[in-house]
Amino acid sequence: MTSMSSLNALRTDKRMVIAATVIMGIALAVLPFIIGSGLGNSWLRILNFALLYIMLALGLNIVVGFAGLLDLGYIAFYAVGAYLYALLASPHFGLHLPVWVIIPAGAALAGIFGALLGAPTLRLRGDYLAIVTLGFGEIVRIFLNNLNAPVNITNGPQGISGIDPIHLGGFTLAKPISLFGFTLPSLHAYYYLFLALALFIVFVTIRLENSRIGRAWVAIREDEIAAKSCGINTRNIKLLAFTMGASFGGVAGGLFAGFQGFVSPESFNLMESVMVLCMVVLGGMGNIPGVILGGILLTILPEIFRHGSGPVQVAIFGKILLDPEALRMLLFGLALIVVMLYRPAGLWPSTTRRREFRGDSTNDVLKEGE
Amino acid sequence: MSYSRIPSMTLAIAAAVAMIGCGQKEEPKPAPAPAPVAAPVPPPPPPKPEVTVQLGHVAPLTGPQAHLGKDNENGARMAIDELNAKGLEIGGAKIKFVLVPEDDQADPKQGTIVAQKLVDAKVSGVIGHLNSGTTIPASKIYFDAGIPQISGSATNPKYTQQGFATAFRVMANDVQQGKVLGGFATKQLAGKTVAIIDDRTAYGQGLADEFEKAVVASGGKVVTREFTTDKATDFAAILTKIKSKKPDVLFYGGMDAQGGPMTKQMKSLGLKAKFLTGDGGCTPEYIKLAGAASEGQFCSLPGVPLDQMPGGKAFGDAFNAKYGQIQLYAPYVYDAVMVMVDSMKRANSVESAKFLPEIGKSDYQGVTTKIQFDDKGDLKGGAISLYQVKDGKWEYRETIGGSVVAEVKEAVKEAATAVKDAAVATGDAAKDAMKDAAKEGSKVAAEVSKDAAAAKAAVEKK
Amino acid sequence: MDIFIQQIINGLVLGSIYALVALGYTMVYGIMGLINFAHGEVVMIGAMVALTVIKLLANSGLPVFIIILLALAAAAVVCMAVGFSIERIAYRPLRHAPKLAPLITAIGVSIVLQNLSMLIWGRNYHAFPPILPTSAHDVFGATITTLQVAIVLIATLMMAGLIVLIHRTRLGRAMRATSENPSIAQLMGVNINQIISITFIIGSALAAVAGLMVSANYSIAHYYMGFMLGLKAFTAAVLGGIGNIAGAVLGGILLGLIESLGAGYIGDLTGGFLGSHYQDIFAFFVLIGVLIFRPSGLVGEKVSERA
Amino acid sequence: MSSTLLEARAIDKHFGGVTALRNVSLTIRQGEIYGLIGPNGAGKTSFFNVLTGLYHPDGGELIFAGEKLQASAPHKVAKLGIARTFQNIRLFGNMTAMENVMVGRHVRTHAGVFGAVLHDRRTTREEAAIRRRAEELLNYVNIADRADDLARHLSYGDQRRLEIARALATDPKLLALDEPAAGMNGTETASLRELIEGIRKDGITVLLIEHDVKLVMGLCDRVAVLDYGEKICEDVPSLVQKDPKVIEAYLGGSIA
Repeated sequence: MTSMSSLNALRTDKRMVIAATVIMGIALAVLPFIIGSGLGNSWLRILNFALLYIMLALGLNIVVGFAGLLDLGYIAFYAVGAYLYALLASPHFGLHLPVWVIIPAGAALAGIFGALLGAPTLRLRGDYLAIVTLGFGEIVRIFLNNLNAPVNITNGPQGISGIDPIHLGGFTLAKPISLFGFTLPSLHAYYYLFLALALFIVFVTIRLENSRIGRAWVAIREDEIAAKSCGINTRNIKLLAFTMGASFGGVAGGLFAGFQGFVSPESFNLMESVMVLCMVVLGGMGNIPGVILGGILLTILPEIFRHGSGPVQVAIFGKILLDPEALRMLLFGLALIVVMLYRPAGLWPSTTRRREFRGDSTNDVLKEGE
Repeated sequence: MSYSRIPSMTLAIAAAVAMIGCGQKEEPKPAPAPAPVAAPVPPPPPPKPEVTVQLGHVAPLTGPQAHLGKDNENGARMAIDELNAKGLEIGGAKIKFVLVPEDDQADPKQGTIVAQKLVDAKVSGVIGHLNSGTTIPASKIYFDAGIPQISGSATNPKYTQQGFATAFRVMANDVQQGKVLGGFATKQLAGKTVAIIDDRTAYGQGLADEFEKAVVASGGKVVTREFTTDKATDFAAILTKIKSKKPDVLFYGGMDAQGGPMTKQMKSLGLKAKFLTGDGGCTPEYIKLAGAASEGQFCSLPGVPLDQMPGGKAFGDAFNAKYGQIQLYAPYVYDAVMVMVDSMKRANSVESAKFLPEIGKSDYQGVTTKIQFDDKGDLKGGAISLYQVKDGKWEYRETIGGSVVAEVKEAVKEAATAVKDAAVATGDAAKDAMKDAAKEGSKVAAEVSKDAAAAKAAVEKK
Repeated sequence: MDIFIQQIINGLVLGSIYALVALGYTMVYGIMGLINFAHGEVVMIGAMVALTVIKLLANSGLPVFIIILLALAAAAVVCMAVGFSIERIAYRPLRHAPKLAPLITAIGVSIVLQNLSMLIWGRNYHAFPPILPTSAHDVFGATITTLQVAIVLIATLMMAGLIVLIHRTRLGRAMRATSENPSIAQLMGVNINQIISITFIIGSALAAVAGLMVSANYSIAHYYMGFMLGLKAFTAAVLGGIGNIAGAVLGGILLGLIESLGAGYIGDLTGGFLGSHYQDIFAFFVLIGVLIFRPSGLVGEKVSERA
Repeated sequence: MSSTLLEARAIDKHFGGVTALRNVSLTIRQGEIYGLIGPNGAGKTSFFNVLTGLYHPDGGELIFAGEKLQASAPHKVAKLGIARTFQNIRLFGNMTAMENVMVGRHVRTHAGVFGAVLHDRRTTREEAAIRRRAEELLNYVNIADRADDLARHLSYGDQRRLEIARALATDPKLLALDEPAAGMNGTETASLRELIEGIRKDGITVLLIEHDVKLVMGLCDRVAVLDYGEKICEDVPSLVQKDPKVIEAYLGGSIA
């Protein structure tokens, strides 16, 4: 919540910026210790996953939020990054390349995949684009699941285990790191690494948003024909959106593989793509703080329900009436519906979108639905 | 090349033989897992009346495999209820077991999150997870925390191959089961030609791969290998293709939800092959889903049938009365809990670090089989029982493997082959070497057969 | 040759099932331009309700035909109610919202329906009672069951019925007008809320039929069955040209044939390099190929870039 | 006598069986205001779309500033120096007026991803220039006070102006306006007229499709008339008004 208010401040006052940054920096730095000791390491692990999902959501936000291209196969790029890491740093091929080689390579390869998958879809719009990207996502997953024969590349459904943990310099993040008599537990170390990369991605996204490229993306989203007539090469700019978005996914995927130590195709199914899309839309499409909020919420919400659905029932009724696991997913589904009904532009829409929803005529909105 | 293999082979065989021969005596085991977070040794519990011991259980409780997950959980719950009713005393304190059930949605990421949650909750041990895909990444977290884990259903060999001293399973792995099934298909079912379908999950594919190897090794021919998914309902296309290859046996590596409809469609397409499947299809659900088409089909389950085991029938009846029809792995999960608690009793402690070494030494008569672990944490022996549908019910046919004799026989055969290979491979270029090899080889062979004979004798005596 | 004919029959049956479900997608899309992602779950509810009724009546001594009709009626009523409520609760308030908002509520509805169904019917697979005749007919050495013949016929009849409804009736005209331009339709005196509700109700009734057919054909029902089915049917609808009734059936049948022939022959054609493990993606490859050359599907309207 | 800026040679365009343009040839000279009129459905907008690369012509070619225009490449056409507005305004509704104009500068700027992320000196300078130019243009069309408002919230007239500012941001040699006065009242039309004249004065050639015949006749140097996809007349306004074919095309309507 600190990050919310401080990010808001970023927009209003120049002097506030420094103060907010410092406060936010301190908050983010001590967060793992507060969470780790207060709520337990499982919440720290959840937080780490939340950071990965933030990266994914920010990547998808470029494609869906900025450029307005509905992509239902985004998780494929996460998979590409994860498998690249798994193949280059595990006993599977006996390769153990360092992380500073693999992560950029993962970003690059995912970016290339993004362009390759984006190219045939350029003429498609809306729902047709959605189904084709969905198809691409499934194609990637199914290939990962089956490329164990005739040549064993991905080890098929068995997945790849024994993946090297992330090493930085002489340190492995898999074990507690001792520095100057201070011990940093493994989960904390991963947190700082993920946080650093997530912040980097936020930075890149903000810079892109406020650039010639970012404006071109939004222009395409708003009106492709007008954008063309303004001299925007929509083909290249769309491909760039796919590439940039995919490369963020590739980074997150690599980190995921190193963090988990195991990858298998089942982590990259359609539901995951859908979840990331929900983060973007629920948070507030096209608005970076909103997307971050969406990523955090949708990662921790099911976990809150997980921790709460049993005990709360016991507290209220004295016993468990409804199966807590079914209830958990039920509440999650309801949350998606309710949030969208009350905040159709997302929880934290960009200022422009918010204005759009303040008592606007239906005339405007009809245009939206074209 | 092969020359250098001889000594190591010998060693391995000798070790195997010694192990088998010595029965209960334990081979020196590497020190148990470090337990970095374990609390310092507590003083023997003073007159405290009751100690609560938490056991974690993880399986998918939502999503397509939820029915199996709930079944597993019920198995664990049943064990814990029984234990609590009995009122165990360990380390001088009365023990109350509490089950901490978690849902991993069959998702590896969720698997690690709930694993961490269980570690945070300071559970003494973990039963699960159900799927190999979630079990493998989670096992690292348990290992790091020094918490023992026994899975009743994860069959991927990788799980116990990671070198984690905390990882055990009370279920035959894919290799063990696939081997038996392959032999059964070619020998008992007299299948000269075999078609294989798997569902492209870690379980189905692993089992089918091992099955295929075993079929080929025993002289059968795999005429076609087809694939489906664990969400499919329509198999007409692949079954039609298989029909064109006219196999004697059709093996399916996958679950009942696909196996049942598959059998039904097989019949309506006029495919006459015998249907054989592994534990995933060895359920009453299979018969319900396949209907009349299930008659005469085969499946396998690790272990020995419930009603042949002491207490097995009672377990089955009690479970059915309490939770309804056993789906699949509930008895294995039940055994997993019991093995863990048995180890606590022997260690006289509920501290993970204390009873962990005892798990490896288990020799427990479970409701599914006699449970002993090898040095990796895999079920030793691995008896596999085969069943056939008769009058709409699975009926026990026979149990294959599980006998030490069979293992010895195999080891001897392998050693002899190795020796022969070595002799041949050295070739003309090194006649001396060959001579030596031959000499040594025959010596080894003699030794091996002597050991084997001794082992056999020991076994028979037992 | 009999094998080839069998594969064609397999494809037709599978395709008809896809078509039955795809009709529901395409109807809603045709009127509202909305992907009703929860449609697969409505099919699942239909299957579950029908199965429950059949199980209850299986030993009642009633003729099979009556049991099936009663089951269908019950399933249709429940599905129509569910469909109507979904539209009212989750879609109508968002009719003027950004396009992706209803997509997210659809996903939410889908999750809710799945888990509700799990609470009601449990986690286990349900087997369809063996009350239907399993007689198989011989077609040039290949076989087809009576039920399968019925499925193909029903899919065709439904398509024909819907086409007549849309092109020959007052209601159909109102639907077309709504689809063409809701605000003008409203000006012409069409109650678009009513039309959209009716569309959802008809689509859901179709889902009930599809649910019954699917569970009867595969003799299995499960709370998770709607997901994969919905996905495939959606693909079929897009392949044919979403929004077009005949297109949905064409797309469904084509998809069934592609999967069937692909799984049956690609292994031998590629020397084992590709096999039936790629069954689920042949359709996507074809879909991508079709959409590259015909961006609006096979028989979809050509939406030219209007400047 | 000024030189030729745009030459259309025998342009044909069909949609299915319908002919939208048949053998249309016309020449626009550097620095003039050229009007294109005709009854509804005469093919004016089709000609615009062919000219700006949105439609692929079925025959003929377009020569612009000595270069052959590539069909179906609107962004290249924009780069060569043809900017346009749309009959039914196509702004980027959810962007501010300022941003709309900034998008127009896209084609004359270069910053890529690396520049955008690294903010090197060239990029910052370019970005500042874009902003400056956009401000100037908003001033020029007289809507500077609405710079930070969403385009969709501007009044109709202001939206028209904004669209012109966005088009001007591409530094066009030829500005093609598709019915800019449609729906405007008298005062608005008058000030639009001033604006267009100003643009011409700044050296930009203007191609104008317009229904408001009075505006066209008063503003244009030359006028071409399309009817059923064919050019039936091309001349100075005073002569066009007297052309019997034109009068007939307008059904003897009140052309003068």
